[in-house]
Amino acid sequence: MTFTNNLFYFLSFVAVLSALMVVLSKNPVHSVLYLIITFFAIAGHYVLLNAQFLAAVHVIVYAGAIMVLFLYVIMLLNLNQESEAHKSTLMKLAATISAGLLLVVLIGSIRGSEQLMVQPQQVEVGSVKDMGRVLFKEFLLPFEISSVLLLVAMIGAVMLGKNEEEGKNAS
Amino acid sequence: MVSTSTLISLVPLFPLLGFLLIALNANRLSKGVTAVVASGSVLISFVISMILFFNLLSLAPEQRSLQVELFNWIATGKFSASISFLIDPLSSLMLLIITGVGFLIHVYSIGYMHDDEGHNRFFSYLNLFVFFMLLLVMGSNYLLMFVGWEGVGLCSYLLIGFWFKNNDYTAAANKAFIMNRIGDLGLIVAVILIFVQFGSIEYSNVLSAAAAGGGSEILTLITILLFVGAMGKSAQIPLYTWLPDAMAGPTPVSALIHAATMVTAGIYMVVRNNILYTLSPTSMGLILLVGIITALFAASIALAQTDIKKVLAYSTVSQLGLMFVALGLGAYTTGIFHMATHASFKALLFLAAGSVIHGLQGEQDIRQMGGLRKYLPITFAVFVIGVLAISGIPPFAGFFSKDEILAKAYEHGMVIWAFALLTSLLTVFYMFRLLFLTFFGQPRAKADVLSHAHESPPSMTIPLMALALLSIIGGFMGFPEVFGGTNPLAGFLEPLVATSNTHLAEHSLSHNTELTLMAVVVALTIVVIIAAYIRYVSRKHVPAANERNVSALQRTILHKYYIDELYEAIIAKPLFAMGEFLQQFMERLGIDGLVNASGNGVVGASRYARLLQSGNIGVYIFIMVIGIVLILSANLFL
Amino acid sequence: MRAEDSISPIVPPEEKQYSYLNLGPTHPATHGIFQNVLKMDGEVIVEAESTIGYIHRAFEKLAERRPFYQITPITDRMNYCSAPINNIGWHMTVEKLLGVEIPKRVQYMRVIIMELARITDHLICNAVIGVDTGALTGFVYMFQQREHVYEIYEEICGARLTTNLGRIGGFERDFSPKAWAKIEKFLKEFPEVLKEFEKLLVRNRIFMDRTIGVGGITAERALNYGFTGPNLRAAGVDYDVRVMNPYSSYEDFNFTVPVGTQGDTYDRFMVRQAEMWQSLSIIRQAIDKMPAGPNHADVPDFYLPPKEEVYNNMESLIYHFKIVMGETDVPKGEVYHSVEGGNGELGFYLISDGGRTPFRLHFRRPCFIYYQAYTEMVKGSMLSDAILTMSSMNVIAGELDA
Amino acid sequence: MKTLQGIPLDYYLWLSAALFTIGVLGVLFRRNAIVIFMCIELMLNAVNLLLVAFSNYYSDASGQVFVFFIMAVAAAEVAVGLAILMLMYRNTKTTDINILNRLKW
Amino acid sequence: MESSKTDAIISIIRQEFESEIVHIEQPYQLLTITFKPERIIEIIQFIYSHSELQFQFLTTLCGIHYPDQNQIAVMYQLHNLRTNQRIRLKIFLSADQPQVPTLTGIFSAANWMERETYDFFGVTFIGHPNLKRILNVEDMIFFPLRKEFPLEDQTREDKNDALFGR
Amino acid sequence: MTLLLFKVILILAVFAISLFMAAYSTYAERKVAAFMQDRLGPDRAGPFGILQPLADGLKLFMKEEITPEVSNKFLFVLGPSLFMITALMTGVVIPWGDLINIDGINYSLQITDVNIGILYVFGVVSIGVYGIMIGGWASNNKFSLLGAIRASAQMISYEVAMGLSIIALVMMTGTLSLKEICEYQAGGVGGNWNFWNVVYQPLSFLIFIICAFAECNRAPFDLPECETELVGGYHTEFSSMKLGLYLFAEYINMFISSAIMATLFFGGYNFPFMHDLGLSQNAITIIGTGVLFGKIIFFIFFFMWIRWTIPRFRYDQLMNLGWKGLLPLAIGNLLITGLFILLNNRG
Amino acid sequence: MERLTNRSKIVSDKKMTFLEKIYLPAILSGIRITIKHMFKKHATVRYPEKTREFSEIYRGMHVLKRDDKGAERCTACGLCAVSCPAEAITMEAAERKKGEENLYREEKYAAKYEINMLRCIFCGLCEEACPKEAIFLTDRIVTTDYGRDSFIYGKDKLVEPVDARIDVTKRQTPEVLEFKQHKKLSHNR
Repeated sequence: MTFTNNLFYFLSFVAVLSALMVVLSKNPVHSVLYLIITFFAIAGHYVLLNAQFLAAVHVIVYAGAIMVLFLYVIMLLNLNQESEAHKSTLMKLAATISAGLLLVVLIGSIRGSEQLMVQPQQVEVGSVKDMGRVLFKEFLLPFEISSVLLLVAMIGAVMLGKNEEEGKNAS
Repeated sequence: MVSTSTLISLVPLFPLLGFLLIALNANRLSKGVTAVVASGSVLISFVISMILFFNLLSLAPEQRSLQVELFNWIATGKFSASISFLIDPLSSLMLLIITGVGFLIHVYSIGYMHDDEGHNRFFSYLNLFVFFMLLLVMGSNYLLMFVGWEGVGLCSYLLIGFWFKNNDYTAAANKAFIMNRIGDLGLIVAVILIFVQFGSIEYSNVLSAAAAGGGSEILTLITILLFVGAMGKSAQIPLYTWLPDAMAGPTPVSALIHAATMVTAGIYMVVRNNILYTLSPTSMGLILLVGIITALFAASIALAQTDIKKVLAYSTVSQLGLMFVALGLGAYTTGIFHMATHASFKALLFLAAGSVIHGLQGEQDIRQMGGLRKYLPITFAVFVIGVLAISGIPPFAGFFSKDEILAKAYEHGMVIWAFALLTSLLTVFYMFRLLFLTFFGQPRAKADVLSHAHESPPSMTIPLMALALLSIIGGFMGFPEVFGGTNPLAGFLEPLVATSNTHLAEHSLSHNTELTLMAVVVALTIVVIIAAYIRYVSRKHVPAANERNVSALQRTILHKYYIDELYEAIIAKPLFAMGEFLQQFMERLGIDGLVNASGNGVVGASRYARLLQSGNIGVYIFIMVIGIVLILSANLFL
Repeated sequence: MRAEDSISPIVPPEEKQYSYLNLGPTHPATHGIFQNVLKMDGEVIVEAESTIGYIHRAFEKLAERRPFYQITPITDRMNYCSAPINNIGWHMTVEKLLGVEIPKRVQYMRVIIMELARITDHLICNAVIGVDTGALTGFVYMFQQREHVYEIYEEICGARLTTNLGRIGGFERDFSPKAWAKIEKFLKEFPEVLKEFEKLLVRNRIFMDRTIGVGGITAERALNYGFTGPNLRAAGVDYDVRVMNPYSSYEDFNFTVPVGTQGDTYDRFMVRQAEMWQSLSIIRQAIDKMPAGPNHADVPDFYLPPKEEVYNNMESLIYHFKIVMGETDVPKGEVYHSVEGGNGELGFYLISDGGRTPFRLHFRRPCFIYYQAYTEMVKGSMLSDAILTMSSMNVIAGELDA
Repeated sequence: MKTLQGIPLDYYLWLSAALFTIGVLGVLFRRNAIVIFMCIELMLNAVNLLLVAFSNYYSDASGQVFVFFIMAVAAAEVAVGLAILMLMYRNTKTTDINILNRLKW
Repeated sequence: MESSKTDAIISIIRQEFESEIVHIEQPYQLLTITFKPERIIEIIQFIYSHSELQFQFLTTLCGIHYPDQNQIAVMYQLHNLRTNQRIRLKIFLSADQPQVPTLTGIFSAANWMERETYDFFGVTFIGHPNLKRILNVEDMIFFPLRKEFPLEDQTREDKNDALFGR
Repeated sequence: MTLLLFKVILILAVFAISLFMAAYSTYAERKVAAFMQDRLGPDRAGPFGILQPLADGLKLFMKEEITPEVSNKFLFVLGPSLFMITALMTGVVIPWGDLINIDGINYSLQITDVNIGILYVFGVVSIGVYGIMIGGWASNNKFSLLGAIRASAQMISYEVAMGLSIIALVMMTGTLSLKEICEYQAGGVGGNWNFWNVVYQPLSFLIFIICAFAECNRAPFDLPECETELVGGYHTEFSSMKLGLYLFAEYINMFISSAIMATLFFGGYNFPFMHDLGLSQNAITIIGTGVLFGKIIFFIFFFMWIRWTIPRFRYDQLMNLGWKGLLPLAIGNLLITGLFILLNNRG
Repeated sequence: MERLTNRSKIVSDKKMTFLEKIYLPAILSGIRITIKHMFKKHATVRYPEKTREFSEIYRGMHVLKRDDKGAERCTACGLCAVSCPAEAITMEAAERKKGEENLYREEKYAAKYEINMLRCIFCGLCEEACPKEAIFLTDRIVTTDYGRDSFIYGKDKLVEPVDARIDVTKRQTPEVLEFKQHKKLSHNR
């Protein structure tokens, strides 16, 4: 009981802190690295929630692919803190206030909910088998559609990334 | 050894593979390779079909129904459809016809299409057609049948418009397509109704449920709608006009699709659902009526046609009508029997006609033929066999099947019998007219065409001979009981129609009556043949080239009773007029006005609203967040 | 804030961001010291510029201060992969100036040495192409054989890399029996290793993919750029000094001129490979045909008298002194002599004013001339290709900078 | 896994609300398009976390399947988005989001 | 080289550029023609494209300093690979300000050769795309291969650098 | 002995063995290279030079630590550390042996049997990219950056084909757990005739081993560090033990991939006739572990063997091979496997 | 471009067969070769323990010879310095004094004789130039060192010790050796 709770607090602390650092650190590379830490904390939460498969996929997809892409782009563009212009203080203040407002409203809406315990289930919903069963039975159509989406995104990315001059030369 | 279930799934696979192989490599494959792949794939299917057929024969009659489910195709809510194949006597017979005749026609096409630039495309379409046709007959549910149904329609469209550079041909293709859609509409509505009514679209479920449930109005509605589909596909009045026009396609297509296989889909479908029909006498009556009218009507049109393929096309329509007569009479096996024999001799006739056309460099008008006996001896021989078969001269194939229909009609009543007999005699007349005009008498073709007239290559003549053989012996599969023994085909199909037979009143004709009928029919036939001989050979009558020289009746017939014009006047014109009206008033004033008004309004409003757009994304996001906060708080506090 | 104020300058697309990469002067792939500044778009080279001269030693100037026999060690240091060719080329130039008739035996011995040198030259180049594609092992196999050739040099002249081999008029001494034995051994062993090396690379798809179509140059451009040697032959022009202007009795030997088709890296590799086989056959022929005779021509003004004479005989001693001091007369004149070096036509343009040193000596260094095409050849290719192109052109920094 | 049990569901609600708000803050706060992009990812993950928590609570795998789809969509989004960013950088030499103020017409 | 061939070449060149020829000789069987410097590029272009000459391969190019005449010669050596004939062309320029048009328009190979000649002798090749020093450092102020910059005497003994001297 | 104590010991052992194997892989690499090239290799430190790894390690520790002025100090240290950590983390899910019986209690020679073991491996491997990327970027050197970019692109690309090739295997065995896959191949000849997976999935194995080469940045896929092009690639600027970490981690990766290959395709700790010898369980386990290490060592040798034989690819050719060659092949393999499973289940 | 000679032959074939396209056969044959080499004789020479056999005429470190009686042969004629293309030899001549006959063979000798080994290119021209059999190159190696100064070899390093003569007879031609056997020339030993 306490172990789980402690773990939860620790992971949450890490997640929130590094999420904040994502926003606040000046160097985009640091932002990326903090975000990766956040993702790891979230993956830890997944494991806590008995969703090991999802945790692994989360790490592979987010940390292994998406964030690498981010890092890749930042490296290619060679961005560092000097390159970012800062917003005016007024804008920053406004941003903070409105985000705070959002938080307040969210908390307000959550506050009413009762205390529900998350229990590790007898039925292992997080196992590969269960996931697969649900995914390929109930969600087959969305699954197929999302595969199409990925394909389209891939083509789109390639088209966008393609050098225009090359295209001209080819034609 | 591969299991039977695998074999079943292999049957449609090979034509599909053939299609994919050819279609994807159309520009790369040589003509020879394409031809071998296309025909080979169908041949393999044929061989497998044979194996399946004999497998089926080896089973006890009650067990002769193999179903193999490949995978679940659609599963949403209660609705589920699987890709699964059903092999029973009916579909296995159909398989044999499709793949067997199909294979022969493939081989024939090798010679016929050899010099065409679309050679590879043609074969890919043919293979695709065979695939869809197999799907149609093998599907174990209505949806799969519908897929096949649509697929063959598509292939038919593609093949009719094969020479798409000719506008008329494209128009014919369009016509066929649209006509078929009308029928398909009926079919799909019927399928939906079936699902609503029975909660399933599997044949097994539906048919057994229907048999158990008995007749009802909804069943009548379903069957009529199904029959609408059949009318479209099998070219029955009033949806028949596309078929003669479909002769625009290459001749092998006419033979395969528009004589032997696709047009019989309607027959197949009705027989497949025979229980439903048996349970709704109204529909049976409708079928009978439509069938007999179509048969007579088309036969009369055929009398005056001068295009060799058109004659055959109307003949097909007429024969299909006859088959529906049989079905309307509840004689399902008879219908199938006639369908099978018809498939062989009509394919033969078409292909022979194609051979003639091939030999005369594309000439189709029989007024420009005559005396071709000497030039095309093999074609002549097989054509004669075909004509004898369709005319019902014993012991050729047509004799047995036609006679069976006539006998059934006689059981039912003299009127039907009389009409059927009339149709059959008309058939004899126009077929012999065709034969005499084409092959007898003096050559009327232009000298230069004639000088090049030649017998077709072996790849064309060998399939002809094979089909001729079938036309000769094909009738014996339905050898009537009158001559002793049992009817093997009827026995084979028995499990299929057993339930229906229990519902149908048992007629039986005494052997004597039957024999007498046969004698009468044969005698009349011979009389008609002699008449035709006198008219076209002795008197050397040739249809006039000029319309003014013919009688009004003849002219009417020649113009197919002005049916096309009638359709044009009563359907197309009003439709166009209504479209014009809607375009003028509703569209321009009503809808456009509304749309434009809203557009103008937005433009006017946005002239001011756009000032909000600073173009600064940060600001947008900011506003968005504020919006979210507002919405959430509204949710929270209100 | 008005929107118009914040409209940013849009960078014109032609000013894309390129990065610059310094390939050299000390990069593992620049075998020697020279620099290429590559303007890169990602991994693709947009433009290149070569800077050379890092080991320029002013040989042409030095030569104007050296007696003729002292120029031989200078030539050693041009194409140090095939130093004997340079040495002998220089000797033949002087002999041409002097109009000396060289005995057949000396000519044949020179052929043997020069072909051995060509083998080492090509061997290094091809082995290094292997290294630059990542296949190190073939390189080591080949280098063992280079070692054997160097041992042969050592038996003949006492040195291995910068040989200072031979003298004006012939050789300082006859080949020892040990040298002959080593040559025979090499002729026996080398073909096996060469075959093995070919098996490792020649039909390996990875290697073929890496080299085919890489750094190609057409025959026209190659000629315009003054290509000679294997690089020109790879482009399909069968220009070989040994065939076109035979020297040192090359006309006596039967060999073919291997050519390529597109002038790409693979062609260059294959041409060099084939030339090694041809060289082996030439050496074989030379040994078989080797005539008897003296190991030097009769040039008392340039070839040192035998030591025993010097120790004992005053006249010889005087000659000895005269030759060593470089005080012998040479004819005035202008002579150009070229030999087929490891990398192509190695020319010596010598103007003599009759003095003890050349008035002007110009080396036609094949590397220097064809390396300027490098920038053109790598344009649009990838970094890896640029490196392979460089190593397959066999740029020897010593010859490049002279 | 006996030790792991009993974290109240609303803890997760708080946590993901916090993460989400931080994401929003980042989007508002920063001008670097890439960082904004990352903050959007953060918001998506906040939602994912909540979905998994709910899924576990109701012992229904659907929630996890949604997370799966969100990941797929995120991957697609990142691929296209970063390609656009590259294009933007290529044309403007900056990733400052304010530079894109010509999108208004 | 057979004399008939050389004679043919000489006569073709004479026909076109009689007035430009200063001197013709054949040291060691290599046809050497000295021209006036003004139209040298034109001449090379001519013998490059003339159907019988076709000297389409630039073997080498170098400078020679003659301090006594205060002249710098530029030597072009061309080669017809098809007939295997070589020809050497020479021009003499004043050493004070040697200038000659560039050959890079005809031979890409001339690029570095001319740069080298510039580097060594200070010959300015007008129109050269990138005329700067190639082998020596760029801030060098003299042209090392001119004779007025002698190498140190080989036999001198005053220099006794512990590291590099002797 | 409690389970916890056993696990701790096991973890330490795996850690130590990984490091030991990596250290001796460097030695083996040099020896193998030398022998293949007719050389002798290191033979000065100790008999046959077997102390060479120690000497190397000592040298790396003693070397001057150079951090480039312009680089990002923290990231510069983080890069190699991360690479090393991820390399070591993979060993957790590999079954090093069967059950061992101590004092009547059975202990499994596997640190933890995660039921999604293969996914875990992939997850960890995908983190390894960061080590290279961060290190290469933080060096602030163009060659390093190029190397880092090549490495990350290459590793991500080949992970796809690798994953797909494994999925075929997973479909066949029906589990993601390495232990279960290993036990699936138990017995072998003489037992219940369950052959090694490589017999059933040769294509999958081929793709996997090629991808493993690419993931470990080994020749012919050693583009990120090819010295003739990029000087040293991503670790050009590293020196001292930071360089050591990179090199070490690479060898650990090699060791782990060999272990995974042995487990997935070559029966892991199983060996033929293992149950027919009549040995005690502990003996079988110990022999099995030995057999596993034999297989691993063979694969490590194979890695080296290939490296010293063939040339490397070019960047675009590598990508072509990955995306246009291996990926379709893997998908094809997947489909064929699926088809077989389908037919098998039906028949 | 047409062919210039009739001896040319195209040697590169860029078409790949299918087997070559699938990489594997070439790789297999490659690994066969490398594995074969694992069991071959190693070419390495374990240097400090074993040395490679030098040729008899190897051009290594110089030696200044003494004659049979132990007197230095060099007479400081300077030919070696003149012939040195690298200008590495420096010498100072001196007159032999009375009582030094056992030290120097001729009346003139080299008081200082230095070779800068960093400049020396071991071309062997000094050996050829020497009319007095005084300087020879040997198969000894000039050892490495840290400073540049130590590479200037003076007479202390160059002249052979009396008790440890360095044999150079292998470098000399048979004619020279035979000539030295002559009685009347015994002063030359």
